This record gives sequence, C-alpha cells and structure tokens, in this order.
Amino acid sequence: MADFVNHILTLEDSWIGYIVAALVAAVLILHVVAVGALLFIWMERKISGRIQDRLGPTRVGGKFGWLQTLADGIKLIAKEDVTPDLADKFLFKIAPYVGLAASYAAFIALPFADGVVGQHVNTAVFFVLAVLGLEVFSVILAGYSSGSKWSLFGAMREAAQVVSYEVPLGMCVVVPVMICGTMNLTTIANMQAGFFTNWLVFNDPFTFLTAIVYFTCATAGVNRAPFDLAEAESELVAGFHTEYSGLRWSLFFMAEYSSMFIVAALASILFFGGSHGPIPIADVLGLLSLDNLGSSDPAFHVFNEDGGGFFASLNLEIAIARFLGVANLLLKGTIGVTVMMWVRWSFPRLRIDQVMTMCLKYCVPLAAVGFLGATAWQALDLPTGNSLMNSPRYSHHELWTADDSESAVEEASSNEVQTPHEDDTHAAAKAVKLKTVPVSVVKGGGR
Amino acid sequence: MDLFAVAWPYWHQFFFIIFAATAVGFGFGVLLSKNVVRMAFYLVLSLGSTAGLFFLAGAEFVGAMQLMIYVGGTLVLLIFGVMLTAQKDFINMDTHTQDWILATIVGGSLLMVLLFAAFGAEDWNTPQDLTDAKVEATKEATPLGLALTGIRVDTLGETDDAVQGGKAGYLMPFIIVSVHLLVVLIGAAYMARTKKLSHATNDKSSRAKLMLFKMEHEAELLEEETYVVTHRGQSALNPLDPQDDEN
Amino acid sequence: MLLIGTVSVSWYLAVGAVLFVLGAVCMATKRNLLGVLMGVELVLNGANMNFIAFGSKVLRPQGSLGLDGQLIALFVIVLAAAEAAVALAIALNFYNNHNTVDVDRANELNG
Amino acid sequence: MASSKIDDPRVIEFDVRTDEMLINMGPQHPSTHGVLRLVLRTDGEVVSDVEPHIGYLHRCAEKIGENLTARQWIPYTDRMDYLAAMNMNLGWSLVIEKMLEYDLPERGRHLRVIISEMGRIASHLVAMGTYGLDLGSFTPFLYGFREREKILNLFEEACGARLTYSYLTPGGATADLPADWTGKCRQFLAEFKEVIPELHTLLTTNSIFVSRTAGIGVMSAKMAIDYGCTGPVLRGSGVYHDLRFHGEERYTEMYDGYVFDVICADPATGKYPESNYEFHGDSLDYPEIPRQAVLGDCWHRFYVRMLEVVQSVRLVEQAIEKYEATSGDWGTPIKLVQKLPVKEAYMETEAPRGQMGFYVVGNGDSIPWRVRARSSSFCNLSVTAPLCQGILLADIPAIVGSLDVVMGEIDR
Repeated sequence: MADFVNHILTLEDSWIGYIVAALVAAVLILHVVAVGALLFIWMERKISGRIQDRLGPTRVGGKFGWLQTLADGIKLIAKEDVTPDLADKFLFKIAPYVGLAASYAAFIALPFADGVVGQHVNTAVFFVLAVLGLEVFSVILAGYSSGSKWSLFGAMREAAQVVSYEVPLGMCVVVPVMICGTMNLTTIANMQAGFFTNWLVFNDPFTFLTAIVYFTCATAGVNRAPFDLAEAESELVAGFHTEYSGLRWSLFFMAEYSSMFIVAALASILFFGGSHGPIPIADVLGLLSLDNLGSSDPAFHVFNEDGGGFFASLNLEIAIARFLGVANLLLKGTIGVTVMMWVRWSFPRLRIDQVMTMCLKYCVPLAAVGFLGATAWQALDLPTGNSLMNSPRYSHHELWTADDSESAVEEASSNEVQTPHEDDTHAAAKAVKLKTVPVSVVKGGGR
Repeated sequence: MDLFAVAWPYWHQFFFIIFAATAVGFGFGVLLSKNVVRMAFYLVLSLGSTAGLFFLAGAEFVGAMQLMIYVGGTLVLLIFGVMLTAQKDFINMDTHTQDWILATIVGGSLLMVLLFAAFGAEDWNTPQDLTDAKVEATKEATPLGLALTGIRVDTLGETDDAVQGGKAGYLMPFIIVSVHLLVVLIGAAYMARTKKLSHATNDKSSRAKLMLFKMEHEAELLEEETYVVTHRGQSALNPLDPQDDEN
Repeated sequence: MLLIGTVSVSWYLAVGAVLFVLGAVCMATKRNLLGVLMGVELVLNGANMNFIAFGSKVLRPQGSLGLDGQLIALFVIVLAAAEAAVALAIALNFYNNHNTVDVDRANELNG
Repeated sequence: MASSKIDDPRVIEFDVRTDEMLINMGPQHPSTHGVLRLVLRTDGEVVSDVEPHIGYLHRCAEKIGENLTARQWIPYTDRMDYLAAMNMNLGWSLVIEKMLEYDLPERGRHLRVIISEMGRIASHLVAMGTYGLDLGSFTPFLYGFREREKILNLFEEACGARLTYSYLTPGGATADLPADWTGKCRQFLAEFKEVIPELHTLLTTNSIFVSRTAGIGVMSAKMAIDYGCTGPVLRGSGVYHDLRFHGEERYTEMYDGYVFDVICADPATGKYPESNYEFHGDSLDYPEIPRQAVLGDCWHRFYVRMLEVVQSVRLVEQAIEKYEATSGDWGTPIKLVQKLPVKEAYMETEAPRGQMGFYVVGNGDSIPWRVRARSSSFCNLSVTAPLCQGILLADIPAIVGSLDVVMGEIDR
C-alpha cells in the first residue's frame, strides 16, 4: 500500500506513503468499528424484535428502520454528559475511551483476508486476545470511578469474570496454533483454504469441541448474555455504566459491539476458514489458486510494483479474490455476532458463582481435553476432515536450519502445495542432513 | 519537497520515543500520584507502553505476553486488590517528606549509575542500521517454545560444544516454574478459602445447605407443635382452614 | 538528537533504568501496601527491558543474547504473575487483620 | 434447640473479608416491581441482611373508602393490585354483597368466574414474564404480554377499560358480556393453550432458569403459614390451601359445579396432582420437576403459577359453557348511594397473588364507617428478610420476583 502511494506520487520510499497508508488503514478499521457497531445495534434490535414476536424499528430510514441507530446516536450526542459529584472525574471521563481504544487496537492485527490486514503481527492470535483483554480496564475504571455502589459491583464482577475466562480462552486458541504451527492469523486462515472440510473445526472431534468452548468463553469474555453480569440490569441497575449518559455511554456500546465482532471474526479465522468460503470459489474461477497464497509472496500484491497508472497497476484478479475474502470474513463474523444475539434473547442470566463454576469446572477442563485430544490426534496421525475429502491444503512449513543463523528463520516450501508424504519425507531427509528441526505439524490431504 | 522525497528510516526512533515517553511518563505518574486507583491506571499505561517497546525490539511474543499476562492478568488482580482495600482513608496516602528526600537522593544516584552503565559500554551504544529491522525480527514464537522444551534452534549449527552447552534449553526452569505456579495456585486458593466448612451434606453450595438446615430444623418444630399440613385426600387439620370443607 | 541518530541498546537500557529507579523509589516512598506492590511491578519491568534489549537481534545483530533474553523475560512475566497473586493475598490478609493498608503500621514484630 | 446439636452452617468464615456495604435496592430499581425499597447489607456479593421498606405508593385508599359510598370505591380497588384489578373488584363486591345479604343470579355467577379467572391468567402472565425479566431473560416477558394483551382486548370489549376495569360491582357487573364475547374468548383459549408449552420451554425447563431458581429461597410449609403467606407462595411450599375450595361459603359456592385442581405438591411425595385435564387432544403433561428443585423454592412458586394458569383456562372453558347455558339477569349493580346496614363484614377471596381480604363496617349510612383491606402481597413480602439471608446479590431478584408482589396492593 505504502509502495503504491509512493508510486502514484512518484516518490521513492517516502514517509508520506507510509503515513497515507497508515491513515487509510486506520480509517478503514474505524469504519469497521463505527459502522459495524451501528449495523450490529440495528441488527440486535431487529433480531430481538423478531425473536420476541414484534417488528423492531420500522420507521427511521425507510422500511426496515435502517437508520434507527444513527438517529439514536444523534440523540445521544445531544444528551447532557453528566458526571456525578462523587465520581473521580478524570478516570470517569477517560474510561469509555480506554475501552474503545482497546477494541479498536485489536483490529490492527486482524486479517480480513489474505494480505488485508492493518499490520502483520506474527503473534497476531495472542496480540488480538491481549489487546482485547485490556477492555476490562475500561469497565473497572468506569465502575470504580462512578462513585456508585452498583457500578462498583459491576466492575468487580467484570474483573473476576474476564480474568477467569481468559484461561480457557487462551487454551482454546492454542489448539489451532498448535495444529497450524504458527501464531500468524493470516497463515492460520490460509491453511484452511479449499473446501470447508479443511476448516479446523472439522479437523477432528476435539477441534470441534474446542470451537464450541472457544465461542462460549468468548461470549463470556466480551460480557454478552448469559454472562453479562457486569451490566446485569435486573440486579445492578446497569452495572458499570449506571452513571454514564450521552456520548460516553454510547462509546461503551461501540466497544462492546466491536469486540463482539472481533471475537466472532477470530473464531471464524481460527476454526471456520477465515476469509475462505466453504467452497473455493476464487480457485474455481481461476482468480486465485492455492498455489499462490501467502502474503509474503511479492507476486501476490494487489498493486503491481512496476508502477504505471492506477488501473494498469491494479492486479484485478487478486483484488477480486481479496474482496471475496473480506466479504467472507465479514459475513462469518456477522453470523457469529448473530448467534450471540440469538443466545442473548433466549436465555436468562447466570449467577456469578455459576459463571465461575462454568469457567473453572467446565470450560477449563473441556479446553484442556480439547487441547490434549487435538494434540494426540495430530501426533497419532489420525484421519482429519480434509483427508476424508481428499482436498489439498496450503501447507506452511518452517525449517530452522543451521546455515541460516542470520535470521534464524527460513520459510521453506511455503508457496507450493505438496502431498504430505513427499513433504514429510522431504523434511525428514533435510532434517537428517542439515540437523534441521521440522517444526510444523501440518498434515495435508490425500492420505 | 526534498523532505518528502527523502526516505525516512527513523520509524524505529519515532515509535521508540513515543513508547519510551509514555512508559517513563506514566511511571512518574505512578510515583507521584497520591490516589492509589490512579496509580494503578498509570501503571497499566506504563506497562502497556513497555509492551510496545518489546514489540519494537523484535520480541513480539514477549510483548503479547506482557499485554496478556502482565497487563491483562496481573494488573487486573492488582486493581482488584486496590478496589477491595480502597476505603476512604487509604485512597490518598501522603508520603513523609523525609522519605521523599531520602528516596530522591538514593534513587537519583542509582539512576546516575545505571545510566552511566547503559551508555558507557561502546558495544551497546553502537547505532545499528535499523531500516531492515522488521525482517530481522524473530518471526515466530516457535524457537521460544522449542527452547522451553530443551531444543535450541539458534545453536543448531554450533559446533563448539562449550557454546552449545552455554545455550542450553530451558526445560528444567520451565518445569520448575510450572511447579511453582501450581504451588502458588494452591496457596492462593488456600488463603482465600472458607475457613470453616459447613457440616457435610451431599448438596453443592453452602447456601443450599443453609436452606436444608432450616427445613430440617423446622420439620422438628412442625411435629412438636402439631401443625399438620394436609393434602387432598387426607383429613384436613389445617390451622388456616377451620371450616375444613372439601369440594 | 535521537531522531537523527539511531536507537541503540543503550537507549532501551536507559528506559529500563528509569523504570527500575522509579519502581525502587515507589517502593521506598509509598505507604500504601498496594503502592509498594506497584513499585515492584515497575522494577520487574525495568529489569525485563534490559533482557529484551540484550536479547534483541534487531538492536544488536552481532553478539546479542539471542533467545535467552526473551526467555528470561518470559519467566519474569510468569513469575511476576505468581508474585502478584501471593502478594495480593498477603495484602488482603494484612488488611483484614490490621484494618489498614499502611505498611508503616506493620510493626508488630518490632521488639 | 436444634441448632445446638448441629453446627450452624450460617456461620461461614472467610479468610479474605471485605467491608460491609449498605445498599439501597430501590425504590427506583429495575427489578423491585414498582417502588419497593430493599436495604441490603452486603459483604461483597453475599447479602447478609435485607430489610424491605414500603410505603412509597401509599395513597390513603382505605381512608378514601371511608368517604365514598360502596360503589364509588370500586375504582380504588382497581388501583390496589393493578395487575389483577378484576379480582380486586370481585373481592370488594363480595364483601358488600355479604353485608347486604344479596344473592347473585346464576348467570352473574358464571360471568364472575369467567372474568376473575381470566384476570388470574392475565396476572400470572405478568408474574411469569417479569420473573423472566428479573432473571435476565427478556423474551418471555413479551411473550407473556402478547397473550395478556389479548385478554385485555377481551376485557376492553366487556367494560371499556384495559387496566382499571371497575367492571364487577356489588350486585353483579356493570354490564353483561357483549354478544359474541364468549366466542372470542374460546378462540383466545384455544390459541393460548398452544402458547403454554412455549413458555415452559423458555423458562420452566430451561436449565439456566432452573439453576437460578431451584433450591433458592426455600420456604418450609410452617414458615409460609407462620408468615401468613397465601396464594401461590403458600401452595409453592406444599400447603394445600386455596380459598376457592377452603374459603367462605359465599365465595366457594361461586365455584359450585366446577371441576379443577388446586395446584399444590404433596409434601410427602413432592409430586403435583396428576392432570386429568384434556389439553388440545392430549392430557396435559406437566414439565418434569427438576432434580435440584426443593419443595418451597423459587422454582416451585413459579411452577405453581404456571400450572394455575392451566387450571384457570379449564375453569373459564367450563364457565363459558355454563354461562351460555343460562340466560336472564346477570345481576344488577347496587345503587350508587346504597345504604349499608349497621354491621360489619369481612371476606377473603383467592386473588392471583393470594388471599385478598376486605373489611367493612357500616353505620346505616351509604358511606361505610370503616374500610380496611388485607393485602396478600404484604404478608408474602414479609418473608423477604428471612429468605434473603446469606444469599448472593443475584438471588434477591429471584426471590422477590418469585413472591410476585405488587406494591399498589401493599401500600394501598
């Protein structure tokens, strides 16, 4: 992107290109956060309405009340921003921004499609979870600084809940990382390209279990019903945001909905193929084949390096493929969010001790079983979903070789699909010869 | 226009200054703030910026772990403690002036020593060409994970046994830390346990036990005071129901 | 000056040193038990910064500590979590027994 | 006595102790059903003490009753239990009729059964829905209200009002039911029967609901009797007592010839009476009692209400048939300035929330000398404090919601 901007401006590697690229990425992500929140709040109303046998918003912005959330947003902006007398004013005012910043920052490392990502972070899985985890501070600060006992209760519940649920959440996330041998979300998503049997959720029974546990824990981690104890309406009035009003109050909701989307998108990347649809349409259409996946490949840039006009430099096939990928991921994330809404409007709320019991007695052991089982499945080389379908899989093997001391890392055989047997024997031979350690435990199809 | 055209290899410095300034600045915030809740908040920001510095130095996994375990776990715990003890008198606690003077003198001299040490060694102070820094960064956490299991991928080519021995894996410390964490887990659970367990029933929570206790207790009373709770088909002696009519 | 020059290991060490000293002073001056605990966290981070800087291949391709720096930093982070849990338990017990979090009042063993 | 023998489990010592907090739950709080104020003493999430404070909705209804004639006071009874205003009208009407020794014609009797049982259904639907709301489930509330709206539409056709009806009066009702009302009512009942299993799925058998309510707020039969609890709260504890069976003759004869069950578990077996009621073809299967449920807990109180709704449907079906079979006078309302004899009368009826009693003393004038009301919710609320000791904060809405109090009735 930066190179492309510099090409247009006919500048060589200027900082302007980087700034423009950064701004474009930031604005795009901001749109996902803000417009996404608008959409999700509208969806929540419509879905809850339909579940409850009513229509939901119908008037504002045409037939389906599309603009209801926008109208509400305008109302909220116009509302008075009340700060209670007993509040710790500084913390009270800054708390909503902390939450929004955390859920906004987590988008940085979230790949929307192969190569469509704010910043490549090699430990993206944990980066996203870690940054998302910072959202808890906004709730704690809001609850504490409000000077209200109900808010304090909400904050205490949130602190206890989120810290507990990060344990099973982390354990679930480790499973795809272990299977793919990488923490790079782009690579994890690419490894599930092809038919839907390649998705890690269908890899083996244990990953299926892990996916369910992950989704449960993620629901708890972002404070959605039935785990919405921090804002338990019937018990704590409104929990941590009891004292908030106007724009600051709406910022909490923006943060909540965007973090819902993040965990759902993360679920789809980790378990449900990410930006790859159930059927490899791009591959079938010939736009993109599994062979040239991998964003580190310089041939795989939407904008050709050799400059020229805008359209001349646009690599149309890859652009379309990426567009499809982004649409795929957004769709999957939205489905995840919809499931969360569905759950919210169907179930009563759990009690705090039940939430803790759920975490420590069920989610943690189940996540551990899933992790151990998935590991054993890989180690025992049992048939996986894609081996039943006989569909090839993008493989990502890393070999740490002795003669590469400079970077310590070499990407070997990343851009070609190999049958696993060849691959494994190849790697094994190399390992013997060069004292290399084959790290990745990927298995392809066609067993 | 020259300025725009020039490549700008100073990204590292730029972000270093931002992160270092926030880390140090909020560190000062922790030190100087009197309000314990704000101290905790500043500490969060300071440690978060430190994580940014880790990322910048190429330790992405450690940075992510810093955010996840340190900021997301440990500090939440700390703030939990703050909230549990933040009563009116303890939120703002003044430091004695003599403490300040002493601490400033000792801390200042310590800082001087450390800074001299930091900038003293020529080897450490040699600027490096950082334009290709990103490529050079450790790409994955896999070498770290392998090192924890005792395999050092960065010394595979090492023929010198002394060097290889010096760069051994971390299997033993890893196990020790695991056991240590287990001990801490049990210890923390032990400290926060309920001291006196209620008498044994096969029920789950003490609350349900309480209910059962009440019911048992009252069943005895019920017999003694000849309250008879009737049900359809039985003869009614209901105290609320003197008429005793049956439909 | 820094913008024109390049960042070296020394600058990271300097940040680490400042954090370390801030933490140490914090430990010395704070009367609140949890304030002292926060000082400890700062000290640990200052030390961690050194390990990361020395282990960074980015900052010092030749002669860096390599993985050891990162590994030790990881151990520090993990142990700091354990330390915080225990320290918090101690702090809460102290608070329960003495109804204060002022460390100056913890002088029962003071002959 | 017994507590010396057994270790009292109420004594729980925690190593990590936090400071006690005194919290006002209400009078403006989403789950206190109006303007109930609970003062909680909590240690973290554990509530050690709850004290209900009432009186925020006091409107001097009884004193006003001593300045109005018997018929003029009917609208004030509407505003007592505003969720079951028909049953409040009925209670007042019956006590005045008792005083005047007035006997209702047959058609009026069946009309009253229809109306009061429909009122019971409407009231229990709100109780069910708001209970879901208290536990964080929003959807059943709207499902309940959707059905209640249909009942209110029927009531509106009958009397013109949707909340405060003033329909049943001493002497009968203000008007007979409209011409095709019974047909619509039949249609409603047919539709409503389909909905009941839905509500059971959403709440009664939902495992989260069960875990939130089963074993919570257990009230023994003795305790329920001691505190004067009535209605579903009493029957939820296994006490077989329903004024429609056990009440005064003047009230029970209203239900002469009707077949229905009193929903109450047998304390010996913990089982509810077998349903012999045909429920759209099949015999109605009550949902299984969950393993965790203890007789007298929140779940049972809720369950009793849910089953009572079915019995009310059954009663209304019979009443419609009987009503259609009779013709003639449905009863004439007493005069606006009906003189009351020099005597006193007290009567309790089985309102949806329990036994609603009215007491009236006449002095020969048309304006009664004394008017008093005995509120069922008041007695039911009084168990809050003993039930809410040593529980979690989240259980308070569960317990208070299961008692289903209406503040209008308590404060009057």
